Amino acid sequence: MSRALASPSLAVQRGILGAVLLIACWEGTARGLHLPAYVLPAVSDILVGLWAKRAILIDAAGYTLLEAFAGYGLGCLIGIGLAVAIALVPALRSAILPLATAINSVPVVGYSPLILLWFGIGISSKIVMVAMAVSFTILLSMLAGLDRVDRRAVDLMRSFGASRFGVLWRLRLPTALPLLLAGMRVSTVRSVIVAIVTEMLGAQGGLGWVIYQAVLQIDFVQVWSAIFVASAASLAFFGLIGFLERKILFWT
Amino acid sequence: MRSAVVCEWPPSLYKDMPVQAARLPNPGPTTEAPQAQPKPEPLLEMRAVSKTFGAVAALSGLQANIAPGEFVTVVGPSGCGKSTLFNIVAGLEEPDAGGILRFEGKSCHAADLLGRVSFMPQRDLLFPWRNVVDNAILALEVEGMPRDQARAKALKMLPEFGLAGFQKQYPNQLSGGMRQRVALMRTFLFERDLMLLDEPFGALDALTRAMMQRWLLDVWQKYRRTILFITHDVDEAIFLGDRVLVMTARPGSVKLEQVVDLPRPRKPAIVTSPEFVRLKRTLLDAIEEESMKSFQSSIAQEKSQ
Amino acid sequence: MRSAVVCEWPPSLYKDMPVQAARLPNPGPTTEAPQAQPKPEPLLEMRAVSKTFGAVAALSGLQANIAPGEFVTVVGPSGCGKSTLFNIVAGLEEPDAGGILRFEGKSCHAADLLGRVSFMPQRDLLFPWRNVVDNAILALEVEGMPRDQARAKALKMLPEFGLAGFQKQYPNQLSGGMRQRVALMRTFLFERDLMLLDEPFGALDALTRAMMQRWLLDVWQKYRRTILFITHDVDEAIFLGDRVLVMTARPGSVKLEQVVDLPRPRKPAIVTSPEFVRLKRTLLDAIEEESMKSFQSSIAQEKSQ
Amino acid sequence: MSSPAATSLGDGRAAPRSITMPDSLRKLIRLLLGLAIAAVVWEGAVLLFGIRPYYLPRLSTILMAMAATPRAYVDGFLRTLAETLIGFASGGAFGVFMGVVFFRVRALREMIFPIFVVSQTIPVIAFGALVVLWFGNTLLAKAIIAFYLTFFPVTVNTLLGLDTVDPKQVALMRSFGASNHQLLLRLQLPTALPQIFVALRLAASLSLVGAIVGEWFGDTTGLGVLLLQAMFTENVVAIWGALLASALLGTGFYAVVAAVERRLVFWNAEQ
Amino acid sequence: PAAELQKASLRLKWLPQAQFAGFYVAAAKGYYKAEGIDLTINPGGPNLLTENLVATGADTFGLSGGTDSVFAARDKGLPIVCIGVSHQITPFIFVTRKDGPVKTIQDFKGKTVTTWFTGANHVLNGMLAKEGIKPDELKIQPQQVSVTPFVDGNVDVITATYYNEFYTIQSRMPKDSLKTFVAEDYGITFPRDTLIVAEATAKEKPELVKAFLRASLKGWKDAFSDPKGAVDTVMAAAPTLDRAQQEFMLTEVKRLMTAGAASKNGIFWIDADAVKTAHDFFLKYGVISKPLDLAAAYDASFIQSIPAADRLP
Ligand SMILES: Nc1ncnc2c1ncn2[C@@H]1O[C@H](COP(=O)(O)OP(=O)(O)OP(=O)(O)O)[C@@H](O)[C@H]1O
Ligand SMILES: Nc1ncnc2c1ncn2[C@@H]1O[C@H](COP(=O)(O)OP(=O)(O)OP(=O)(O)O)[C@@H](O)[C@H]1O
Ligand SMILES: [Mg+2]
Ligand SMILES: [Mg+2]
Repeated sequence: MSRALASPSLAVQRGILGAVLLIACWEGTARGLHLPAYVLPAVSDILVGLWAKRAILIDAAGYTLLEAFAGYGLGCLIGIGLAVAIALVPALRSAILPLATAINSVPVVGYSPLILLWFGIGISSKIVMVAMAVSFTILLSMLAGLDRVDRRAVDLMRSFGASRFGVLWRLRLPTALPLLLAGMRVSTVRSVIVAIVTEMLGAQGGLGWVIYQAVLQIDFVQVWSAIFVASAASLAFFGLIGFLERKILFWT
Repeated sequence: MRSAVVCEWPPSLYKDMPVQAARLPNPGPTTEAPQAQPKPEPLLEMRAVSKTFGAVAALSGLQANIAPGEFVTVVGPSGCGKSTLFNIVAGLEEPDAGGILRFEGKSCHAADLLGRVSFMPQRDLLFPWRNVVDNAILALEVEGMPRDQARAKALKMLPEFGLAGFQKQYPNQLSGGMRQRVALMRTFLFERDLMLLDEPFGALDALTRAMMQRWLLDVWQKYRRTILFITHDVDEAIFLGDRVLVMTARPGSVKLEQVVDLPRPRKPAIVTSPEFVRLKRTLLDAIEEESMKSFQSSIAQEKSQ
Repeated sequence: MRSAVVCEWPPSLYKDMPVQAARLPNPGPTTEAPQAQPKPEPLLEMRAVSKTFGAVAALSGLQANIAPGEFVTVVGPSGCGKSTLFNIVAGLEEPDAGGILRFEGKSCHAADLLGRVSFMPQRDLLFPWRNVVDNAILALEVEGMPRDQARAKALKMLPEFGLAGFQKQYPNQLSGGMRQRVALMRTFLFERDLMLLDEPFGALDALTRAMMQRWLLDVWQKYRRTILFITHDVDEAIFLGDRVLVMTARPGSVKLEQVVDLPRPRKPAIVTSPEFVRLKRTLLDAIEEESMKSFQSSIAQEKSQ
Repeated sequence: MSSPAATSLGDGRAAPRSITMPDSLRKLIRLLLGLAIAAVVWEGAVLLFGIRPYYLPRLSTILMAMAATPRAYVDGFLRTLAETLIGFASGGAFGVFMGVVFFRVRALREMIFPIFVVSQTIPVIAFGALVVLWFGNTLLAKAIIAFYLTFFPVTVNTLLGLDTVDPKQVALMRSFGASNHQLLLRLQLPTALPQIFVALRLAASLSLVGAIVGEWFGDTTGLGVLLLQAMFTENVVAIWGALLASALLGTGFYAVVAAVERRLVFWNAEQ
Repeated sequence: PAAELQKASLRLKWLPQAQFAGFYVAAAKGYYKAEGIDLTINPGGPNLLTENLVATGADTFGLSGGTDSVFAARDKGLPIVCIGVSHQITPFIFVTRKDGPVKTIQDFKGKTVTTWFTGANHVLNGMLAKEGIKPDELKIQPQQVSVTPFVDGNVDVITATYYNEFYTIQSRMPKDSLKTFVAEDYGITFPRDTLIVAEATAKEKPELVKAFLRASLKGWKDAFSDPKGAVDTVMAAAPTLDRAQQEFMLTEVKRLMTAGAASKNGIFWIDADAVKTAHDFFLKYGVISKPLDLAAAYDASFIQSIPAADRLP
């Protein structure tokens, strides 16, 4: 994905052209057919609305991103922790993996009723939901990364007299990094979306909450403004992790 | 600095002149021509070493002695257990019960050898996230030497390995031959009396390979470590070795021990000398007999799958 | 059936006896010893062929003729443009303006050669989702031959390629040597007068490689296609070729054309014969001169990066 | 090749022909045994630790509740399954198609692909209401949401897979005189197939998410409806019932896709 | 004959439950068909707005939030008309513990009160205003899907509907341990569960609207006279519901639908006074931006056209 995005300037120009065409079509349809706001507001109206409500939207985006970051961090810790535990104690694999797979086979949104009932509509339920959504992806990509290690490289380290931990630290963790970071990058967008979806089912703030309220107040310009902000926040988060990935993985 | 390096490397490959031992202090044992002197006590002794993986017998009753400072090359058909032998000597696998392993005169388990021989696997196995120096000092780090000290030590050795000025490069910026030299340097820095090199040049093209062979002899002649060297290439085995061990088809044991009585230092042109060709003939005959066996048994096996 | 195949393959590699042409009908031209007869009009003629990639001149003023039924081997330092030459002859790249290409007596563009020569790249490039037979008939399918017909044709050829009974296997179930034979069979089935083999045995270990060489000679002697064969290995070049072309360092052109006047069929032991060793010496000298050039220029380049 | 691999739910990634009957039977038995153990642990833990039914009801209670109204669960299951399948099939097909188009036409790829990326950052639920507005309360509306979640990973992976085609293999095919069409069918798509299936496995889960979320926008039947209803009547037993049903659907669908993958992408198994 | 049936849909405000029993009964018994309507009942859901779906023509009829949401929709220019009001009195109550610190509404000050921001908040604000309390004097929080925080004592006052949450609370706490605050005791009534149609429908298809009302009335009357049968009908649509809860719900809904003006004028009666009071209140507190034409927003002509005998429960 990042490779497709990071292309030379002609590609960027075409990308901008595509975006402009899309916006023009949208604006043209909305204005030309005189669509009411509750069907599809014009982009220009949305941008105006966005600017007018920027304070609220920025607050809400901050709230949602806080949930997403916290849940994302927690999910990464859990996923990495479990993967490392499995790497150090292989017997854990047959205990953890089937359980994790079973839990993951239910779509995350399916858990939202339970999580909301258990953790309330405050920030903690969002964090738990995001962590659940993220941790499994991270666990799998980290495990795949750790398992990808070349047996012969492990033997080489052992022949130098390295311990299991030494092999993990000097060899397996760096080997796992590319896959781990790819998993982390993919999880960013997911974490924001899960936070928003959970907010819509019950929350005290955040973009999902703003969208929910705006729907009830029949303010569709605000609904779309919030969607725009959510999309921008996801892209920024995605870009941030992608940037870190390129910094860390200088050797690939 | 930089252009100087280009002249320095390769130092004497094409000049066919003897290596000047005075150029650097020689830290290894100083035996000048081990095969000419009365044999000292073997550094490594193996007797009746066997190894079975499930139904597959990889080694069976292997016997061999390696003298200190000796350069022994091992050839044999594919799958005859050469790598298995190395894994045992490196301490990575235990031989089957009954096998006797003696290192530096003392009987020992294979696991006791972990960390006591320096082992270089077939592929270079450089870590892409470590630059040249940090790859070279990997073994020192595992031993617990502080990084600064290890780096300083490695930096001093770079020019000899044709890597001066490359210390900050990452493996993906190096050519195949250079990567192999970094891997060799990593093995040399892990200063153990016995070095195991498992087809170190197997992945190189024939010409780079020839250059690396001559350079290895050059370095070895200076440090005089004991080397056990696996190869598929008979020319390589003769060109490098004091002695060539030919292994039988699987289950592997030593079929033939051929002393290579060619004078050192050896010039590249030696490969067309009559003595070389005579040795090659002997070895080829032995190998072909064995590889024919293993080839037919592998076909029979593939068919029966 | 199955055990019979084990005996049939390899048919005569170690028996050092002439190939019995009577064993199978011979579909190729029947010239018995092309180098002994007066040379016919060349099948392929190249004159002043150059190729530049941006700033890199890969080939420069290359000139060569290939006679029908001839087995020509090409050696040269890495990166000298051997593969580029093949890409041009296979029709995949156009040479720079000014180069002259004549095929079967007619001047042509490189693109005209697409589908007219059978090309085998360095790696076997088998498609993992096709079994042995379906891989072998790939070119026939592209040509539009119905599958059944193509398969029937391929099945008949399997035993000769040492693949009888393996038609249903997938590439990941084959050894390196077998994969290479499937790739060769695919090339043979694409019946064109000129075959281009780009280091077909480069990825094989030395012993398997030796066996494949002898087997290839065997097959070639039966079908007598014209072969242009790239290799890094001088022994291979002499053992196989009627003529060896030594290329210069980049930009590549022909440095030396060495006729190999060893009698055919050639026995494995020939590699230690005095004439062979003499040819090898000549070629090694020429190659070393060139590879030294390209080696130094590549080091200079690496340093300047 | 003879024995159908579809019977095995285990993780055996071996080529289909190596799966013998007793092997798959053993896997099935192991699976059932695992499930039985999990059930006993669940039931036992609730009883032993006295977990409040509000947090975790006994498994038997849940199963009994499900058995009391089997039609609701069966109908919901089938309806959600239908939406999932339609979304998955259309998303998968569209995804592969767009992947090929983007691969062939670089300009289109550069113009539209970024928009695809951005579109995936929009939470579905935010415009679910719009989908109902535009497509009504139909099966189609839910399938469209499932489609929306599904196509993108497939496009990305198709593109990735097509990009990994070895130029040497392309050169080989061209040297045989192959046309673009032959190149695509005989080389490029087969090469991309393993990557495509990685995405399809992901898409199997995502299309189920899409179907369930889609049902939150005013529907009468479906597992999503059951979940929502249970949530707002605080019926924890019913929540677990719906969860178990969707777990069954999710795992089953995933297993089927994985089994098809093992059959079709057999060559990738041992690499 | 089927060919003459007119297709139409009713969008509910939530998922199937006894709150909508009358519509399900009418459909099940074929009352809509008898009136020439082929009616589809579409449930609602979170994040779905009935006003929106009716205004765009996605649905013909809607049972929407209440007077407050009708005002808001009209204020935003959505072309919808209310043709009947279901709950004549406020369905929300505020619940606290009898033995807790809250004895009167004045005690709300400084306490944690949870409520929904989907209409119930207006009721709370109205009650506070009548007592001269400013909203910022207490801790008002969005209310969870669950009543657990209240049961566990983490919340002092919780909002409930008579027919749903109040039941859940009662099932988890001793019945006589609760104290409730009712809006009507403070002189406030916010009628809820409004039946709406698009302006175009009201204008172009008045007969359809009347037919719909007639059939719905019959359904509701049947539901009230045979509650068990009505719950059966609802549970056929949503089998996983809890029967006892649904029966309780229907009892409460009956009380809400037949209270106030409806006791004299019948089900779905539009109480112009109550609407006016609510309108003035929303205007005062800025929920709507400008005075609305109430006659246009609430068209009682359809319900009035039906004979009183058919309307009375
Ligand atoms: N860990 C193992 N488990 C099972 N079989 C093994 C294992 N290691 C090696 N073998 C088998 O033992 C035999 C010898 O293998 P080994 O790698 O030592 O051969 P080799 O001589 O190094 O071959 P090559 O020249 O191809 O590198 C082979 O048949 C191999 O399949
Ligand atoms: N498509 C291309 N674009 C740019 N440079 C190219 C291209 N193809 C080849 N080259 C360059 O042309 C030179 C010759 O390449 P070529 O592959 O023909 O060498 P070669 O003799 O086959 O080498 P080797 O023995 O390593 O296979 C190299 O420097 C290579 O980098
Ligand atoms: Mg080996
Ligand atoms: Mg090449």
